[in-house]
Amino acid sequence: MANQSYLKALNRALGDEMARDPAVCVFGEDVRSAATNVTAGLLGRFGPQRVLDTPISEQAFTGFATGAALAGLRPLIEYQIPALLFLAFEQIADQAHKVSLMTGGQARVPVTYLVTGSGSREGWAGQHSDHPYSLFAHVGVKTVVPATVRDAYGLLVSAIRDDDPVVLFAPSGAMRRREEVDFAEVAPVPLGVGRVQRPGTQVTVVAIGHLVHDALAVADELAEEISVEVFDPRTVHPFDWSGLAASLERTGRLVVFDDANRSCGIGGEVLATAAEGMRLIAPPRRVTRPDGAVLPFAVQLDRALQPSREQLRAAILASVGSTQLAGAAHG
Amino acid sequence: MANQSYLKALNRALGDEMARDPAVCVFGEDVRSAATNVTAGLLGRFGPQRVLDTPISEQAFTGFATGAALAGLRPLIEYQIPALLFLAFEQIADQAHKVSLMTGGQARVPVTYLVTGSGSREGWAGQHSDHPYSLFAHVGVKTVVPATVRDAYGLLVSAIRDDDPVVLFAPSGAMRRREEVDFAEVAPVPLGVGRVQRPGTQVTVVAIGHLVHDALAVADELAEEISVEVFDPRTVHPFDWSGLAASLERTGRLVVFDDANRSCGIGGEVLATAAEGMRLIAPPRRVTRPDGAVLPFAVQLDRALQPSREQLRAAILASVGSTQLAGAAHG
Amino acid sequence: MPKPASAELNRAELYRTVRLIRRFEERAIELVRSGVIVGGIHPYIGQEAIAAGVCAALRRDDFITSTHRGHGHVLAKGADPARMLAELAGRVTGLNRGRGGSMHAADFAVGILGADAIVGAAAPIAAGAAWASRQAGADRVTAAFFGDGAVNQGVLLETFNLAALWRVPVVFVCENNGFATSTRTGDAVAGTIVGRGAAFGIPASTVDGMDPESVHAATAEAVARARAGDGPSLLECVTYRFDAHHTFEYAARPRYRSAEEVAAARARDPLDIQGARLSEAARARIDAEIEELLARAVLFATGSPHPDPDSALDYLYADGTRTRSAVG
Amino acid sequence: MPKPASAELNRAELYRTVRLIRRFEERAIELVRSGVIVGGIHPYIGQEAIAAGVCAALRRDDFITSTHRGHGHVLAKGADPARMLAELAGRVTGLNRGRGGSMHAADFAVGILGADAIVGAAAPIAAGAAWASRQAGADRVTAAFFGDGAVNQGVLLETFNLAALWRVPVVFVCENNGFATSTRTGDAVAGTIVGRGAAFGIPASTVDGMDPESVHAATAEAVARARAGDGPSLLECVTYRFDAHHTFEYAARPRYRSAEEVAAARARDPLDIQGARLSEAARARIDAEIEELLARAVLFATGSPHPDPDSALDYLYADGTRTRSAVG
Ligand SMILES: Cc1ncc(C[n+]2csc(CCOP(=O)(O)OP(=O)(O)O)c2C)c(N)n1
Ligand SMILES: Cc1ncc(C[n+]2csc(CCOP(=O)(O)OP(=O)(O)O)c2C)c(N)n1
Ligand SMILES: [Mg+2]
Ligand SMILES: [Mg+2]
Repeated sequence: MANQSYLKALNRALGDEMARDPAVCVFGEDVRSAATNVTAGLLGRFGPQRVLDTPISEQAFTGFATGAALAGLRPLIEYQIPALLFLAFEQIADQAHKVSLMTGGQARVPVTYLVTGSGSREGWAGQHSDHPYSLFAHVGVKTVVPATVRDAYGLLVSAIRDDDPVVLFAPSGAMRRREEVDFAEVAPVPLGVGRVQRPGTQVTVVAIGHLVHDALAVADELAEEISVEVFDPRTVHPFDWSGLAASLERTGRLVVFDDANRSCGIGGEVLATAAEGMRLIAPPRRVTRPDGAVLPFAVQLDRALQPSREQLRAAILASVGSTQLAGAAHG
Repeated sequence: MANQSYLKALNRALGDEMARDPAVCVFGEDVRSAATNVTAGLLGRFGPQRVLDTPISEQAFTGFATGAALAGLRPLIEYQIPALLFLAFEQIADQAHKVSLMTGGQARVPVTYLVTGSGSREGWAGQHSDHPYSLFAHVGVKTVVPATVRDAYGLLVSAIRDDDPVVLFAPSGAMRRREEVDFAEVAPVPLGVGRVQRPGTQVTVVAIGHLVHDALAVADELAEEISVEVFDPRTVHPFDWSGLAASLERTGRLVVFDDANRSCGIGGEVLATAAEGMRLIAPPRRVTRPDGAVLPFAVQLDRALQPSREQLRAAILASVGSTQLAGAAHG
Repeated sequence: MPKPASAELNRAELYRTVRLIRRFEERAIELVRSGVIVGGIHPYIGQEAIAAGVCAALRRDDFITSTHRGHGHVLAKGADPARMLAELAGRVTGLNRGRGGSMHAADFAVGILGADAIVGAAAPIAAGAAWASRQAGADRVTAAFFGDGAVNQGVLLETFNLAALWRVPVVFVCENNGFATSTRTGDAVAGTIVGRGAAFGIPASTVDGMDPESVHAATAEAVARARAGDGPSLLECVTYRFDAHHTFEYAARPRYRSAEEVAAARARDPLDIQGARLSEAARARIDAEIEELLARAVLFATGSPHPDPDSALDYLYADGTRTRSAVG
Repeated sequence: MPKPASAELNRAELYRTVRLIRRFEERAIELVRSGVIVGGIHPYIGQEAIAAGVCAALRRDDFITSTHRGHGHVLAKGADPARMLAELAGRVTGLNRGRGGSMHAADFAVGILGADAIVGAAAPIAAGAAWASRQAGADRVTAAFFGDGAVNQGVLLETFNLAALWRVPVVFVCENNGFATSTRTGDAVAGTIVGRGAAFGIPASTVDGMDPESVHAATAEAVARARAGDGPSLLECVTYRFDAHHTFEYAARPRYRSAEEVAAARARDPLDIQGARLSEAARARIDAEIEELLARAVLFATGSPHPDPDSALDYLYADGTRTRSAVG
């Protein structure tokens, strides 16, 4: 066991998979110098034929990876900013995602799209702060958002081994996390399987990515008054609906904590699906970014538009409708 | 009053706005020859300086329109295929949409993005059949999907006059509709205001775009047994939440009919928002495309993945929980 | 430039391919008119020399990517015309099991990675497949077909840069047929098409796209260069679209070009250019053979079953992942 | 080429701008270190001659678009250094009211349409604004700044084509500072940068980006051509980034270039090149004036209020549309 960072987990998972499978290669900007550190050491270990610095041509190198996959490789592409996925959106959503069905199953596109640092980076302003995982869930691209160091390792391994395109969002808010972990003992985390990070009986908080940790902190704060279960879906598409249903069977109350724009986000999808047919004894709630939010530069404004622990706390209390609510409101 | 088509409504609205406001200009592929007929006659009336055939460069001409708007014009861009929005996604979601907030209100981007023929076009296969309006609702771009000939006219006029970027989806499924209408008497339809297309008391069907007409047909079929209200939001972002709440006050039951992928679609958003705080006496339901759907080429498969009247009928019956349900199930 | 095993055989072969494509398109248009093919097609008529000449210079294991106007490429690369026609008719026996249709035919067994409906979008895919082939130690070459309209698409120009930087064994084949739908090439392209390749250091040349043998010769050179590890080439094949942009034009009667202009272009028909190089008898033999082959293809296609609606989500995910269907 | 009203004045003005930018960046870096500026900056140090030379050839009502490394452009075009610094510090008195920050400064009052954090993305916006200005009958010119990395972005190349086709009055200013982050220009660009402009028929030339007067002269020519209706130009200004790609590098100590290489490049410093053209006294007078101006700017910025969190959604929609906030 050693104390490892989330960033190291990604770096280690990528290195382990490259060592295990010669078909795995890496494309991206500054991956040789490892500007983001995700690819640190890979050039030396695997050489320039498997670690390629690309020109600033997101559309072309994203399509290039699709072609390389059709010819038998398993490329991973690193994007330095979530907004870069917008440049490559046609190549991912309209090309890579559609190949398997439209060729009648003749071809597969095992490409991993790794976004290093999604969501707000304080001081980087609106074009560096998007959290667009729900866009990929809507079009149907497999999408994972690891919250923990272990899952960052286990999910990246599974993403690389998956035979379909997979987007992995590594939230800036999780990147600096550290855990005691021995990567050699971490099993791949299957896509589509969530995890109860904290068992509880009164309310289920579904938290996405880095917010899992804030949810756990709030659950601890409230432990005296309320028993909160924290469910981490880990994959936003395909979603672990049975895992969610099982949790709601226990609690009957739902609050989603999602650092993305409100309308048509995964938070709304979780509420909708629960409302359609899962056990709910109180109206479900969500804490998200506002509709259509653009994060302003100034730290005070940037934070004001991200879901907060206070908002989660209030939503949990309101959901449980406990007397603490009045207390919280007045005190 | 004359019998007019949906396509003519778009053509007329655009022509009327160009005549009214010299700042309005049109960019797109084959807009001079009017390949889609939306721009028929405009070159002759307004000349080549206001009707520009573009090279096949979606990213550049989308950004070009943003710049023209910053300098005082009101461009409309026609896209021949919904997937072309994916190519321009960064320029719309990350540039045009973010200008106003990020400049601290110094600038506005009055550009209209018109998609002629969204959703399935039988026989055009997976890359021509997307219905991605929910993606724009998520990022926060104003998005309208007119269902009727009148609304096609009234909403396009409002979109062009709006000071923010607006995407207008003209569904292939609505394009051939005809109505008795005198455009000179049609008032602009404000964005964000829905319309009850058919009043009812037992269940509210929220239908998007061309599906409004299928919903009305199903409501008529069921009229003997069930009183169905059909609510057409007309704008998917910003959504007319008070209009929906008012309808649910009457009916207490909700079924959404949405020709888009299920996860993180506007259908889910409507269910989520209703479940959070509107009157519901039965679990809400939705009829959508499957998760992550890609429409296959063969007509039988293409239709199989689009929401059907039969599915809507079953959902309404299930929602009302009427005895007809058993009847429908067995007969 | 490597000479074909037998010039004679090659001559007949080239004619045969041109003839096959021409008649295939004519039969397909009949099936569009009769409603067997839904959604229409983008006829390749007039451009056959390019598909024929390019693919004659490729090996069976070489790759191609195709376009919305792709029937000719797919037939020339060796796909079964009957299964191709079945695909256009949306049958389970089609190349893509009826999932792709006219704009998306793929046949990995003969190196056809697929046709793309988004202009320019297949170019990086072709380059990536070409690069990966070389990484695997194969001397396979990939040909990427696209139209004159695609040279204005950013992704294509980005791909030129990547291919040149990494000396990717890809041949970029631009079919300049004079129009992007109704827009003339000259109204959309500043500078020249070959100049866009040259700007990235890619050897680029203009070829008579109406003569199968000129196209074959130019392609053979480019292919040899790619196999030798000398990187990409760009061929601008100058041609003319004899028929509609898409069969929907038959109803629309567009005004973007005159009947005289079309008639003048038709004076140089690849079918006659190559046909004139064969004896009457040889030509007649091939024509008859193709009529029979296509007659069988039509019977095969029209006699094949339509897909089962319950299979609509098959292949959505390569690993068989099943997500939620329409009604929850 | 139009001569400036007074060469002397122009000399001093150019030096003044270079000095202003240099010292502004140095003060900004101090504020990054002290935490007043959150998120860091992309220092423009070493490239000042370009912003100074280009903007000296522009009128107040001309437009520019800028980049992630944009402080120099914004200052040279005439934005108030105090309000610029306040923007970097995220204050309500900033150019963008604290909504934009280092990578997004805009000041429409002096023709700064904004800086963009997405490489190449502002080029079509600049071209569109330039085109619209001409439609309105103005002889306004727009300058679009971008780095060497941007010439590999499809949208930039698409924009070259549009600008050339429609003879748009835009000057494309490529600052080739040798690197895109850690990637050398030569490892990312096949062919040449000027060759990419030339391919679209755009007059393109390479300029000494370390000499403000060379940059000014070349820009003046390009601007005159644009005003005369003769369309776009491309200037490749060859320069070198003296400092980090971004201040985060100070912690990372990158290995993509040697200290020797940087030292060698620093031998040609635009500050000295232009300074040597003035008398000691004139130079000292300007230096002192700028120290005082920046001291006031720092006081203004640090003394200005932070925005009210309740105003976070202000300006999201230009027409004041209010949508739902975080907790429903
Ligand atoms: C990126 C993109 N933009 C627009 C379209 C719509 N469209 C289909 S074919 C076509 C013209 C293509 O012209 P060209 O590349 O010359 O090929 P051709 O049709 O002449 O064979 C257009 C604009 C598209 N399919 N893809
Ligand atoms: C389209 C895009 N891809 C990647 C990035 C991440 N990034 C920020 S700056 C930069 C390097 C830009 O190099 P260049 O254009 O030469 O400008 P310079 O930083 O040298 O001034 C990169 C890759 C980005 N901002 N935009
Ligand atoms: Mg063409
Ligand atoms: Mg650079």
